[in-house]
Amino acid sequence: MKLYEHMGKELFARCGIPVPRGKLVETVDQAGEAAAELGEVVIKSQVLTGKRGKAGGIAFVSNPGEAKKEAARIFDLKFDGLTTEKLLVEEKIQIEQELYLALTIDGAARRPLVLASLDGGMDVEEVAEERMIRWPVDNTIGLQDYMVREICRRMGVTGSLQKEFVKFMPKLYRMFREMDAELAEINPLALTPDGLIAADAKVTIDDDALYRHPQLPRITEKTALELKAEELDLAYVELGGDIAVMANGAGITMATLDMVQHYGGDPANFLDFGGGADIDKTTQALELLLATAPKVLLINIFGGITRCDVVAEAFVRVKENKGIELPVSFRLVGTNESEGRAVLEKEGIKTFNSMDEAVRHAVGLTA
Amino acid sequence: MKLYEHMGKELFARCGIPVPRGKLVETVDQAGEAAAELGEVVIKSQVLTGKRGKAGGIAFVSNPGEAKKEAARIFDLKFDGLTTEKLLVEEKIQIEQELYLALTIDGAARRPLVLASLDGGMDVEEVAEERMIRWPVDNTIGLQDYMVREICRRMGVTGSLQKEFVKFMPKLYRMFREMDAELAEINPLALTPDGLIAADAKVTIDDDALYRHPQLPRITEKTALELKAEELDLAYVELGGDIAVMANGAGITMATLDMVQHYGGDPANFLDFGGGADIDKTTQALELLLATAPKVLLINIFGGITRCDVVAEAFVRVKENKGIELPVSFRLVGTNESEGRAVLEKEGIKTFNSMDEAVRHAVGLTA
Amino acid sequence: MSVYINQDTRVLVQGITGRQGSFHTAQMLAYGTKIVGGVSPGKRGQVVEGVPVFDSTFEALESHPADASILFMPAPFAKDGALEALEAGLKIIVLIPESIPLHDAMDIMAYARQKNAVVVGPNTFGLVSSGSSKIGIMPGRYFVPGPVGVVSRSGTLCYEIVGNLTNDGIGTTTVVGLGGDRVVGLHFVDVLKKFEEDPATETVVLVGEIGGSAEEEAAAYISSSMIKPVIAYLAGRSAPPGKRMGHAGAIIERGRGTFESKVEALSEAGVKVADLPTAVSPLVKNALDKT
Amino acid sequence: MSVYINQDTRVLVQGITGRQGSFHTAQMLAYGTKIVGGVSPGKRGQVVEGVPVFDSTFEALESHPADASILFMPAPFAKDGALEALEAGLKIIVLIPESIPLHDAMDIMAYARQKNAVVVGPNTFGLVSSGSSKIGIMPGRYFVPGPVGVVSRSGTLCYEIVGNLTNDGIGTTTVVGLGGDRVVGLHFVDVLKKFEEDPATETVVLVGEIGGSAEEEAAAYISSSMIKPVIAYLAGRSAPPGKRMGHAGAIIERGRGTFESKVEALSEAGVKVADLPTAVSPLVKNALDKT
Repeated sequence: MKLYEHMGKELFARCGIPVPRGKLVETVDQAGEAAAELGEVVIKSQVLTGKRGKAGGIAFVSNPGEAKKEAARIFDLKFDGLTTEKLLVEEKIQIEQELYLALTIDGAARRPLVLASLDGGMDVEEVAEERMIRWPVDNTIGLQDYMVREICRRMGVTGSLQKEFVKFMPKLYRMFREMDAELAEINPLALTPDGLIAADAKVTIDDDALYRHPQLPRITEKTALELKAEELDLAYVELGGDIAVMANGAGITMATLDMVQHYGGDPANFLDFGGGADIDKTTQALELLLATAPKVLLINIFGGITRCDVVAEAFVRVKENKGIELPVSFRLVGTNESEGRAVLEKEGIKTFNSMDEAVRHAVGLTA
Repeated sequence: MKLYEHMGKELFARCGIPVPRGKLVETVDQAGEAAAELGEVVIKSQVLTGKRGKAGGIAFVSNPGEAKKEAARIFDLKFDGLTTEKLLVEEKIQIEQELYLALTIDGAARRPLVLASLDGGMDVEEVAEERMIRWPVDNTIGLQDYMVREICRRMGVTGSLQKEFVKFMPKLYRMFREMDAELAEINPLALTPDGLIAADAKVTIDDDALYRHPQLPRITEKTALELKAEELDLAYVELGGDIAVMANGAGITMATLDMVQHYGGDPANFLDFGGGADIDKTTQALELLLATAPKVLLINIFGGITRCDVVAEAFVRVKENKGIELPVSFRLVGTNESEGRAVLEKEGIKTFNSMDEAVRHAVGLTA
Repeated sequence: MSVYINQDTRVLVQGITGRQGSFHTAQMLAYGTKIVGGVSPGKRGQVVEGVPVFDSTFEALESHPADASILFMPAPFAKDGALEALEAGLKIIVLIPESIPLHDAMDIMAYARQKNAVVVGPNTFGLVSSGSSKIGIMPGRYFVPGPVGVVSRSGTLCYEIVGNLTNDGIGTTTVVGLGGDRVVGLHFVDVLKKFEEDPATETVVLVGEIGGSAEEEAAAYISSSMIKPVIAYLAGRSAPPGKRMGHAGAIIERGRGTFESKVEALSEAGVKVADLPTAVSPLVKNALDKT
Repeated sequence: MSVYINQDTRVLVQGITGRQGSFHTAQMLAYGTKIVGGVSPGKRGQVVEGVPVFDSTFEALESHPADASILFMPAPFAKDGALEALEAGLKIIVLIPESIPLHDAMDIMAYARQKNAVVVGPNTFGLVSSGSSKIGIMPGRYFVPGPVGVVSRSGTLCYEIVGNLTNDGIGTTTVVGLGGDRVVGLHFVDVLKKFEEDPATETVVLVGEIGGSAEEEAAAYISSSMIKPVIAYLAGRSAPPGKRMGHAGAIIERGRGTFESKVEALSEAGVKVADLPTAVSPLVKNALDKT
């Protein structure tokens, strides 16, 4: 779950990480009032996109009048289809240098990873490999001072700035660990006459750990249908084609989509209803797909922990209760396969043995 | 540093460990007032001894009048020479069973150690080995729930009491680690209708880690001279004999005392002035010893990190400034030995090569 | 020969009294897996599918020595269960649960490293020594002995491909599910090394997907150190670009992680990359015919 | 032969620019120790006694490979320095500082276990392979080659005893200071095992003291597994009983820890326990004459 900048900064502040003084506002007038209070300010759209700056979502102003004008302009902008609901109005800080600092998870090392560079700012992705220091942190001991000093040495940082980092980084690490963050990114990390200040905050919390953080607000970037799917604990993404696809397992669902495209079809969605779903969940997954009114329904089941008879019974239940009018291509093999086929055959529904056949059949049905 | 019961309980409470409601009082009248407020109470002398209960330092009373009487009685008691300066007046809790729980440091395992028993109370030291569960905690992962469950299984604890322990023990572990405790002992750990309550608290903080805990009060059990020695960062213990002993290193100081006794002498003290002491510290150590007015001074130096010339110069300095009238037996070998001897010989002071000779000479001087 | 497990591997089932735990205990026993005990706190004395249940792994091991453990508990309790199994001395831990918090997974992996233990998963179907022992939730009948080693990031897709092989009369030595999470215990390289060393494995199938850099690392290893032929299939060719993890994601991956980068890396390492899952089996047949 | 270290052991000095660090660097070099580099954050480029100084162990090791490190920093920084040395890959860490917090020491030992490294100390004089290399602060001239292995909890007392041996013409193979703290890396048993295996060591001297149970554990090991003769001296016969650590102290020690218990345990294990430190050397001479 991505957090808005102001929420990330709240978490930072709670861990003792310096952030600029600021106010969260929802209207143009409030933006003016905040500027009147804070003096020279920067106004920042609170949207969940990385390209906010380049898209004009950030403005520096020196008086309340300008603040209102710029706030109004930003409220009217679209960022990848997103609009601004809140603005963060912050005191302008005196930036001597823009650095980059992030903590994330290194899947290859199976450890927290520090990324640090003296070349922060808008184009950090372009920084040369040797100017971006990576340090996987041994999580049995956590981020120790020597690690910070060594990261600094590799960055070419010494003296008082190194001392600043020795104070700063362990706080970010603590926040990263305690909040179950997948990402805690500060870009730019501003070097000011008062030391290091987090001028921005990109924090992502691990969805699977949200239950441990009831105090966090719940934020979503999903469509209404995707939200419905989330409620049902289904992995669902809208894609825009006409063949609705339902499969069990992320890998095979992706492979099914790949195969649909391979044979010239156009998938309507990604829907992985997971392993071991019971009849209710399977029923709900089917109903959700039917509600999107696709041309063809492609079901690809290779039952492992998923039981074929449960899928078949769910299908029959939906057919009986709501009716299934559109053409269906149904592939069903694996655990309790014969029981599942028996259920479907009673209803006159044919199944395929092979994924290849089922996909080609589905694509054929759209022709 | 041992903490008084009420301080230990404060640390417990801060970590969410249940303790009885109570008041710390300094006078008989305050004890009466506390009893008036709390009802049936237990009055406990706040002294740093383990035998307080058996020595009459704990009283159960049911009204303010009794409370004052018992408070007065306890204020008059002596515990191994210690008197009571404060009383803890606590609500009487309904104890169904007295358990034992402690966290300490297992030198053999180099790990924190949980000690737990269903047989808590006054005679816990007598509990049979198999009734006292020991669990060294792997400190790279800390006290996990499964460890608590396993400790419970070995104690024979199941059901709701096990669930209580799963909540309780990790709090004690956290406090133990965060506060640099050498010991966090609860005896008795009271099982009450409201769950587990720490009815007592014996907490010892690692002296070497006190610098990390400036918020803790400083408590001492030392004599005035020992305190002075502590200020000078000397390891000093009064022993009561007439041969003042000064050596460098705890082991050799102990061995010197052993040898003094072996040859029929009576050491006045243990004084280890440590390794690598500079001239000022060595001077102060000598002055401290002379201030105790012993019959004989025995100095046993085997210089490693300690430099013989530094010790010799310190001796000469004290001799010149304050005078050293009593007979001295001086053994001096090791790092910069010849330089040290030269300094002493200029002052007409003879040194011994062997510890054995020096000790026998010192004992002879007391005859 | 066997990789990681064989017919003598003694297995504990943690969370044996749950719905999944008991179901798959029966399935594993039916396959031939040597399950020696089950663990379910508070359920000591119960018997599940003929398997005695204990309150803790420590208790189970007192009377029933074991080598491996498979965990079926809900995700919030998986870290506790995994650490318990590791401290108790088990050397192969199979983590079935999905949705284990990433920081928990990192803690588990760090402790496993300390204990020199192998963690399979989390979010895996487990692993199987075909015809001998399965520690996992895969449908047993597709896993018949043969000369092919299979390692996969995804579950059902792996069954699909192994099913095709089986239908074509090609069996497997060992099949390992790495698990679909961002932090997992085994990576492709670990398993490829085992396959390269295993005399019974003649050809290797690698089933990957987009995201991460495990396939690129596998390609580097194959290129430098493998002699046995490797056939790959990668899912996600048609997937829209995923939502980025700040700049850090891009910085870490540095262009790796895409379908194209993985196909290129593997192809350069001499791996035949199948277009469709159904194309894997013919490529394997080809490779086996040549050896 | 050598135990833990020999003349080829390459040593880093952490905290080399301090008073103690630079003094003992000179002393160790004079003894023959192969010191390859020093570490002192912020002091890169300095040279101490001819030894180049680096900002970190990592930096030092980039150009100056090493096997061991000796630490001279103040106690509050010792944990950081020790963990750094361990993560950088050094396998022998000698912790000179005293007053390291016990919880820091436990953290250091846990990480050392992970890294399969040996920690000597804290609060130790270090260790010396007599005539070849010393990593520590002991006065070099007493440590001359010979057939006796010495292991001690205390420092100066050990010099005393080794000094007596030297004066009597008896040299040492290796002398190890375990350190005087409650949590130390090496225990008697670890070093006794090495001495038992070391062909150059004919007789072993153990210098113990009251408190803890390390001597009793040593006695159990000697009784079950040692053939070489062991001579012991224990300090603290005349010490008043120490202040107790709650009931827990008594529960842990269960009667061990006293002078009498240690003497009894060692005597029963066949160890000759000397009455006085000066009595050790004659007993060693006796033992050597017999072998």
